[in-house]
Amino acid sequence: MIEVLYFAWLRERIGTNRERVATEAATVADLVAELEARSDGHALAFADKTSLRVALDQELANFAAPLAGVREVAFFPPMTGG
Amino acid sequence: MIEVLYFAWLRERIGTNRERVATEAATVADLVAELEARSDGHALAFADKTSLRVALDQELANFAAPLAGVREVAFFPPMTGG
Amino acid sequence: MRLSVQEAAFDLGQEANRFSNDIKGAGAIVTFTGVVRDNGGQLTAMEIEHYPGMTEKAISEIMEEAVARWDLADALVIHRYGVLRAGEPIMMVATAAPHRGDAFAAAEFLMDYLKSRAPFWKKEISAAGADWVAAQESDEAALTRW
Amino acid sequence: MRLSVQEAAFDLGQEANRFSNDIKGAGAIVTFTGVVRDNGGQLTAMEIEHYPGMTEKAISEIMEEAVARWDLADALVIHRYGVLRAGEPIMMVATAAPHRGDAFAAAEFLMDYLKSRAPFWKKEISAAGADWVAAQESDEAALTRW
Repeated sequence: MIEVLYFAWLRERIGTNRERVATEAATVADLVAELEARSDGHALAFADKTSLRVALDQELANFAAPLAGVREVAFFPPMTGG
Repeated sequence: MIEVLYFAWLRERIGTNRERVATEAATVADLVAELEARSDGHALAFADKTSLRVALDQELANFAAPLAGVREVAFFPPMTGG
Repeated sequence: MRLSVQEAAFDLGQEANRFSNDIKGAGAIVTFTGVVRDNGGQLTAMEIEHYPGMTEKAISEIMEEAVARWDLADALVIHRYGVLRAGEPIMMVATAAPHRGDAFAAAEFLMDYLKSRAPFWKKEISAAGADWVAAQESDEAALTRW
Repeated sequence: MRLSVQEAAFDLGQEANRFSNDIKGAGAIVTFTGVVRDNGGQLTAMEIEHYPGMTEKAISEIMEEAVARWDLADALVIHRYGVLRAGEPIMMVATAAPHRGDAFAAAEFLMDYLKSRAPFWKKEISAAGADWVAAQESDEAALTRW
């Protein structure tokens, strides 16, 4: 089981800020393919992958990164702090 | 008559912060030559010309600058503000 | 070194004085403060979302890198989340160093990394509606200079 | 825009707040404060001499150039003269701008020019005696980047 978190407009499109997902996905990209199939909201949230960022256990990563051992995956748009 | 001002260690070496000077000097360099002859303190103050700065009527200038129309000449070491 | 991720408002002057009193004889103190712009009176409020846990981790790493790269006596980062009104401070960075070059460079470095690497997202709320602030390409590009 | 050449001490926090309250929605505020270093406990005091009249003129010109070169909402320069103790603020620059890049660049520009073009001279007084601070070649060199 992996804890999946959503922030900003991903959260709004998906309609929740977190969900527990049972998955055998090997990489972030594999997980995204599974999540996209969950609902229209998910599909919309993940539609434009160039505007997505991912963090694995609170460290920035990329879509090719392996998920082995990862407990928390977060998806969000480019950050706008400061 | 020109008002001549001294600051920082020039002032200390010369022993005064200002003096009125009757001069026909055409340029700053000519004036410096006259001032150097005034006292040992003046000679010491003007000994190292690379470490001297000059302002004419409160604007930075160089030693070749003409003195025509100038009322106030100030000599000082490189500035150390900030 | 101090980091605070907080919902509460803070006072620029108080924080600047507190920071400056803590460092003794550092010579140079730089502060940067980000303020909610009112966009010509259009903006009602700004809402800032963040990723608790990762936020503190990401900013701490950025601060450690700044301390490793420049000769700093101290550094401070305060960043708010929640609902902010126009004119309120959003965040603040302060650096203290023996020399001004280090203090300026470290403050700009911290700002550039906070903009694009700390997990905050801003939403602007106006009479016309609410919009997520889009990331600026120039903010991402700013990282290449370090 | 405000310039103050003064003997009296000033409070960094108060001045930062006053500056920040005057500008509405500028987005980015940078302050630089120079503090008398104690040089490891050796320094008793610092004495700053200046050239009344030229000081105000030179700094005003520098500020006008900053305002012409960058998109600024406001700028502030405070510089003290007279006898200062270790730990006291010597001077302060503040800039406010819509964007952080302008605020940082203008503040650094003002500092670089104040260092080498404003008629101030510092004397360090310690138990060992009194010495005029020598100008740094690096300060003169810093001007070439603008």
